[in-house]
Amino acid sequence: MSGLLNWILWTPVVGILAILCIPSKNKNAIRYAALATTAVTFVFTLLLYINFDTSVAGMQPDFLVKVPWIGDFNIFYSLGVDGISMPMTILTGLLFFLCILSSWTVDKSVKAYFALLLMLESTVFGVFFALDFFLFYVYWEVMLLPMFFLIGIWGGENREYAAVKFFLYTFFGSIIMLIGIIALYYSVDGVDAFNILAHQGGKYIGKTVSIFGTEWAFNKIFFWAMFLGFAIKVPVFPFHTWLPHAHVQAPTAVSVILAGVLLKMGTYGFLRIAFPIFPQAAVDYSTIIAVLGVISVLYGAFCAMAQNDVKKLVAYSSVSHMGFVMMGMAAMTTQGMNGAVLQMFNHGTSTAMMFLMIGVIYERSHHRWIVRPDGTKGYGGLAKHMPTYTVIFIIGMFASLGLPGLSGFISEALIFLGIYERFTTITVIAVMGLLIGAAYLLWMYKRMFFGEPSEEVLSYSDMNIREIAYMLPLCAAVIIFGIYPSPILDIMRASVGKLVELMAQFQ
Amino acid sequence: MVSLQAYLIVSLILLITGLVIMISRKNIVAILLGIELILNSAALNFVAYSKYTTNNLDGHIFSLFIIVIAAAEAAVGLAIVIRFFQIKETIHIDEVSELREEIAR
Amino acid sequence: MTTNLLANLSFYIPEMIVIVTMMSLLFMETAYANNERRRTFVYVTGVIGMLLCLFSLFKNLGVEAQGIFANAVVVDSFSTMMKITMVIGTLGTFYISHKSIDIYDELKSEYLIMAVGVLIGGMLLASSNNMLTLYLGVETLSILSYVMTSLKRRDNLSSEAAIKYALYGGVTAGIMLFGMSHLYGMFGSIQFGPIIEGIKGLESFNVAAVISLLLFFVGIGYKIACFPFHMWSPDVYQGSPVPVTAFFSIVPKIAGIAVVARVTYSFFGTETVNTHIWNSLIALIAALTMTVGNLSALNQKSVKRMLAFSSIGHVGLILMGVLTFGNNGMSAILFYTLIYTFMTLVAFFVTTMVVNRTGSDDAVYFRGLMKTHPILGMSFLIALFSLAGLPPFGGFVAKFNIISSAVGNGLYTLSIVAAINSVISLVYYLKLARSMVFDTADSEETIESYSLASRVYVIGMVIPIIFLGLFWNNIYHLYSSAKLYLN
Amino acid sequence: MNYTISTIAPIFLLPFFAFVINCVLIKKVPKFVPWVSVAGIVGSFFFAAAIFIDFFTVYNTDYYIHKVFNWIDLSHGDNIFKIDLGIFIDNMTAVMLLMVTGVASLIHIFSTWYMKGDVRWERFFVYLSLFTSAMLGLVLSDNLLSIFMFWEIMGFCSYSLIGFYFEKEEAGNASIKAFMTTRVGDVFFLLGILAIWAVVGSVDIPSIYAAISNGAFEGKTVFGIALASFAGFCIFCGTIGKSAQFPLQVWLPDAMMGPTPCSALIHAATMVAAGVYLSLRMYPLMYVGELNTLIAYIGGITAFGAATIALIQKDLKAVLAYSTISQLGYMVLGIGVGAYNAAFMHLVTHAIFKACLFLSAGSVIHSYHDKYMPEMGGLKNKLPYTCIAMWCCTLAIAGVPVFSGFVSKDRILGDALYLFLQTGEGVYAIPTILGFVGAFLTPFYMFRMMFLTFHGKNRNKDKYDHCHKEHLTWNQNVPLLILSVFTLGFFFSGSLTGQGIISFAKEKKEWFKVLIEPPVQQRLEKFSNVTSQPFSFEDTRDMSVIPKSQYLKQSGFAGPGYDTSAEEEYYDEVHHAHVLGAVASVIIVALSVLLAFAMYIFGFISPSFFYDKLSFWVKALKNKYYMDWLYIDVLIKKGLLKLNNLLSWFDSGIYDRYAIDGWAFINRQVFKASHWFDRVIVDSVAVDGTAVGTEIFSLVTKSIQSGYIQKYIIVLIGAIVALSMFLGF
Repeated sequence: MSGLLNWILWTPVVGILAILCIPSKNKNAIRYAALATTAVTFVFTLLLYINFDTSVAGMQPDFLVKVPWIGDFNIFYSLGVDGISMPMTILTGLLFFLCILSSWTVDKSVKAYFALLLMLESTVFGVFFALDFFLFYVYWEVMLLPMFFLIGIWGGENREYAAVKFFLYTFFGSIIMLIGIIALYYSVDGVDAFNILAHQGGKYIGKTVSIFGTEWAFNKIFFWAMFLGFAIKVPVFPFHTWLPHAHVQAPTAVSVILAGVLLKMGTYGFLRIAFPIFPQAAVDYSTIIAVLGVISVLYGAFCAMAQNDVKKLVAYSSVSHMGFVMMGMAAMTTQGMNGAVLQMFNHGTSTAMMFLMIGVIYERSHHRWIVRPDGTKGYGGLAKHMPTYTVIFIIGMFASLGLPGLSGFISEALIFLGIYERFTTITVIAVMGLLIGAAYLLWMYKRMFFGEPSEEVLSYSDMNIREIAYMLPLCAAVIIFGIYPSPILDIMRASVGKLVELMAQFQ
Repeated sequence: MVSLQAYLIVSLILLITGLVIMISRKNIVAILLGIELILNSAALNFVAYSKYTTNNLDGHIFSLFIIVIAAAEAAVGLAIVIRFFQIKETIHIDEVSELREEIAR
Repeated sequence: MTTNLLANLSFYIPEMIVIVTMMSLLFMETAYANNERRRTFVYVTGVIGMLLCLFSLFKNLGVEAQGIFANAVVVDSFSTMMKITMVIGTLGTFYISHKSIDIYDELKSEYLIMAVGVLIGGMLLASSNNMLTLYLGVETLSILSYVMTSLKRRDNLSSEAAIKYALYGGVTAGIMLFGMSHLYGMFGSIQFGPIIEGIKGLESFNVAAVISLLLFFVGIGYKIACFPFHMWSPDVYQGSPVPVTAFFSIVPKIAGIAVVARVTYSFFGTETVNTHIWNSLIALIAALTMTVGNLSALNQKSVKRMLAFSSIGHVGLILMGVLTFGNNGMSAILFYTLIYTFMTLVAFFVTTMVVNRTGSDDAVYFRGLMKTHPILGMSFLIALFSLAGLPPFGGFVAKFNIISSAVGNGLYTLSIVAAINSVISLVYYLKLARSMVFDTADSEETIESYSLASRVYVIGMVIPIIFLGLFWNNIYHLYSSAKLYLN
Repeated sequence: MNYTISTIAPIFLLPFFAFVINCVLIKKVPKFVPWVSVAGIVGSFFFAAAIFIDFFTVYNTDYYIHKVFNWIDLSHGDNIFKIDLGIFIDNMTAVMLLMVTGVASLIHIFSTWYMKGDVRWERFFVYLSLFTSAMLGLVLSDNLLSIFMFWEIMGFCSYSLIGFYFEKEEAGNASIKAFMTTRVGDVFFLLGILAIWAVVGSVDIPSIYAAISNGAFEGKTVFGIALASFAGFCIFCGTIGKSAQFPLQVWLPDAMMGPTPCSALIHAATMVAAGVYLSLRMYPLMYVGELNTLIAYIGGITAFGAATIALIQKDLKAVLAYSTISQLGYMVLGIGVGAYNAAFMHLVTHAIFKACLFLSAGSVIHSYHDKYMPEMGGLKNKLPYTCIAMWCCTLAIAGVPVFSGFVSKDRILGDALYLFLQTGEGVYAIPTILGFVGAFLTPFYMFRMMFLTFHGKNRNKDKYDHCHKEHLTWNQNVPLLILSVFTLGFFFSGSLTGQGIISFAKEKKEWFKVLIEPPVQQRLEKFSNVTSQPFSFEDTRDMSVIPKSQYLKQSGFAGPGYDTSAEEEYYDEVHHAHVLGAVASVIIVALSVLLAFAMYIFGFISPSFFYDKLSFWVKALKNKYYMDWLYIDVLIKKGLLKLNNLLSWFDSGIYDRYAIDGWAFINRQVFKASHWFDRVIVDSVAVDGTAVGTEIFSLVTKSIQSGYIQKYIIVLIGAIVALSMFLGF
């Protein structure tokens, strides 16, 4: 069992090698190889879940991997999984598996496409497993390359701009983060210098550094350095402008991964690195974080309401939903933190559903206009013509709208329960975000699905077996975890509780 | 008895003259001569210093080397100038301005 | 005395080998008729010489640091490692020159001669312990470089670049000499040792000494093309033939860096009254060099020019390492130079290929390279990302080492500047990568001079980039064990 | 009877299973779908009946069941966080369960006739089952959180059923309008839950009661308001939204776009009543928060305003919709004036007769193929049974004695009157007056509707001829007749008039009054040491019938230390006020019925007379007091959408593009602001070259790299001088 993380991490790489061996004529073979790889990886993640010991707070001792890598720098190839990264792991395994299915119709240089997807999967797992700062950073950066090409080659008409913008934004954030990492490296000596866990617990209070000739508190300044790196990834309000471009231009599978997994890496970074290492600063600035969160909630919702491109609408809606996660983390209470992690998972499933459904309709109509620039309706009457599509779309939509009984509600409720006592005003404002959230989704739904179908719409075929096949698991997840979230909550409970206790010491 | 300062002042004058020549003259050969002046100012310094302050031969040796290398450099420089002349039929320094920054717009 | 000198010769074998190689190449040039056989023979000789030199350099690694030839020259592992990098670079450019059409066939052997000559100068410079040897090294480097620049005879740009180079080099050399002369006058010797003693002896801040040191620095700064003294380099790089550009951006720079590091560290390594001012000077120059280099590279049409500016940016980074030479800085510099060599070789090889096809190095001709020549495009891509400092490539590790040594010494400001600069640099690298991968090629036909050997070469150059990006422990360990001779 | 999973869960689970099974069946064998739904709801009706009988026989107001299971447990170490869900059954719940399951069963049966052959009629039953299960879950559930969840699910079903004919544009609009308007209330409801959680630490009803009786709410404030008021108000906002009170009543009339049975079930009988039910549950909180005046006013305004609008409606269902709003207003008024018992009774009676009214309207519309009353008339010959059923309900809603509406509504009015007389404060005058005026209007518009529909002579010949004569069909008009039976008063009051003239069931007089006991302060003490039990728990409480002697006349069981003499005189006053109110309302009803006869049967006065006299007023009524215009055109179109467009323009147009476009001066400004610097470089250079960074630095490089070697040398010398300066000083 101890090698399970390695298996999860390296199976996609093996898959890449296999795919590179297949001649590029033989497209189906490549597709099946990719599918098999992701399937195996997903099975491994499920094994991990089965063998997960929910009573352990912090890293699971059975799965720790620690191999010296760069001895002179005390850099280790050290992996571990705990209750915070476990849900993300399952999510990643599942979403990649479904994305391979969903991108069956990709026909442009198939070989490179699937190889890059698998590379992306491996790097994402690496980010979630890495317990060594250097390793974490390497995976964090390497992840940019496949994204760059996936968006830039297989994307929409304005893809290059989006790809470059995404790349530069994230790179800027992470290079600042790198300085923080190195500063941490020099503030601890010995073999633990790059060990993420060894830095936790607020060791750096009272330490100062001089930058631009003035003295700064170590934990504050480097909290902000980390904050920048992660906040750009989330993205929190002022750093969000890359997101609409990237989502709109990216191919379906990639936007699913982007929204479903990559955004979570930002918040994961907060929970794994920024908060435990600089708890004092995190507590001091929690108000700012919460305010940024609520701004993202409302700002994203308002912007989403004005969009005529349905994919852009969903993109802004994920800005809004990640704002809830930020609020939940800022609450620093048991229910708030748990709610945040649960929201990370639930947003992953629900928004993935939305993007996949948009991809389905895009394959038929080759446009994404709710209302075309010339004012005519892009769709309309889908509900009458495509019943199956409609039903699944409704599930996804109401899940991301936060309808009780579907997954979105519980996490949001927990977040609100958590944050109410600390930031009442912010809560009151943020609750209004729910209202707007319902508004734009229902309005979009009405404009797309109600009314009499036009001839163009009548030419579409309803979802085929493959599409239904990759939607069903997500529907199941959304409904089951909406009614009974404990399977996810139980694995995260102990670890998040530990984090909350740590934060509580500094309040 | 000439003092060290005199030598230094002369060499400084030489240096500045060389620089001024390099900046002002438009003929490449003249500019090469300016370089020679600069080098000679340095050589003069070496010799002067080794005569007055430091009682060793390093300065003399150094100045010898300077002379030799200045010759070599002048030879190469003139060769390049000739090459340039063969192509452009001019040795006016402002013709040497095709390689420059152009802004991509 | 003589016996001592002869004994010292045993440490000087690498340089001897290079000199011998140069001589033999010269003889072949004159002796044989100008034909294909001769050219291959010349190349073989050159390569053999370089390999022998490498071998003997590796043998020299073990030698403990000491000054030879009456302390005029030192052998220490630092300079030896720098020399190894230089020789590798020279070897790499051999193949580029063999492929390039910028070097006319009848002049290829001349290119070799010049290159090896410059290498001699570089090695002398890297291990010079004496203002005279330093000057000799710089001049050997420079004079031959002027000739190399004008090697493309029938091209006016080439000779124009040569003129600029010559004039600029001349004036900087003169200024350096002027500074040297005053140092000599102040401290009474041209040996570094007494000068260092003198500087340590200064009990107060001494303007004259510092300014003459600055003048002294001008000569080297112009060689490594750091900020105020960099104006020549874009023009010269653009004007000169591609292999020469590649060579310039490797060997003279590395030699210059070696000597800057040596001077800075051995003069100001220990805390004296003048240390702070000098370090702040270097820091200022480093920051400005990075910023100006990268920002100027942002919108260049000519790829050679763009790479010139980017190399200026890299020099700025390396100067950060020079500042922190004492702890980790040295190893960081060594690592950076090595990786930098490989990346530059790959980049310039691809540029050569493109120039061979189109006769121009304009960025538009790189469009769709990924589709027409996958291996070439992929290698160039890796080189670019590595230059930008992205994991898992060597460039990232190099940059990481530099920044980490800077942060380790509390140079946060400088490292933030470096970080922002690496973002800026990513911008123009990405522009090239993007046009290479996403755009469609103008012409589908492959480059005729793009042979199997070229594939082998470029892959062979890319492998170290990746390998050193992943498993850099041993080489880093070796580098961190390097010693610098302090007299 | 012992309450375990097996006895309680089916009530909620049978319809839910029906829903799940239908989801599967609908693809394969659609024709079974309706019968599965009917089976589910009828089954749960029997379980509900069992519970009701149990409670009725136990006949003890202290008797309640509260069993929970753990839903979410996030406890780690010292900080404990648990969410328990469960059931809470007391007398009110039992009555509610019986009512909901009964009405719903009849409506399901009716729908099998009404929806047959309609588009997607199987899907209708899927929604119906989901809705029913949600409603029952809401009634059963013991805490506000699960109430909120079922509440939202009901909202979703209502949304889907209003938009059932989504080919029609206005159906889509109506569905969104309904969902969003109620969601406004729901958001506040959620806030209320949060506020209560912050105080109580959980939101299940017994704990809240306990907290209130322990005075946990005292002295706590939010935004300077007393926390109890804040929480109570937020939860009451939920009621406002859900049961269409002023100012959020706008959605209910449009909700009539849905099929008629769903209007009957959702928008008349159960879902809108759920709002009132919630307020009844939170009655103590409302009083601790001193919200009763506000509630009374909102109820009165709604009751009156909706009644006025109903006067001029031409659409059969619209009249019923407005009358629903108005009747809900009466219930809320009842809560406001403290007529807890009467309000709940009105909830139940109204549910029954309004459901029947809607079903009858559905029967009329379905057989007449039109819903506009001006097109109708004289239908009593064609649809006799429907006519009878509808007349019973009309009399009931009109508040004619002997019928249930009289009993419940009269009690509300009586209590309002009593409150006014007793306190003598003017504040209570206005709601009371509004209530009585509404009581005058109600019979008028109902009779008008009946006359226009069934009496007089027909006004559309061919439609009349096409309409077939109605036969007694088990799933068309039998449900109506069954419902209409229960519009008789004594089922609820034990007497036909509710004034205790005739008493039955020797010692259990007025079971409704006795069982439903207002949870006022001193009666909450029984919750003060509340312990929630797991489902496996055997409860061994004494379930023996409490003898009559321990009961007081007015209301229920006397708690310990409860002053009996005070109770007595209170009772006398109340009785006095009630007799007064009863007489007044009888007179009022008589008057308005006469007016209706005069206008629509004998034609003494023509309606156009009023139209001309009150033209301005009529215009206002036609536009529903301009509230739709205010909300849709002003607030949303002019306000919200404008704001959104502005923001998104800002986001993509300024915030993102300023850097990208090469506008020189903006770029310079941005460039000055250092913290924008990197973004500028990033964004700008991302698109080829047109950028600040490059602009500015290309200027620099251009000036330096001029190509003239002499300039280079000048720069060199300058640099050397500058650096020497730097070094020297």
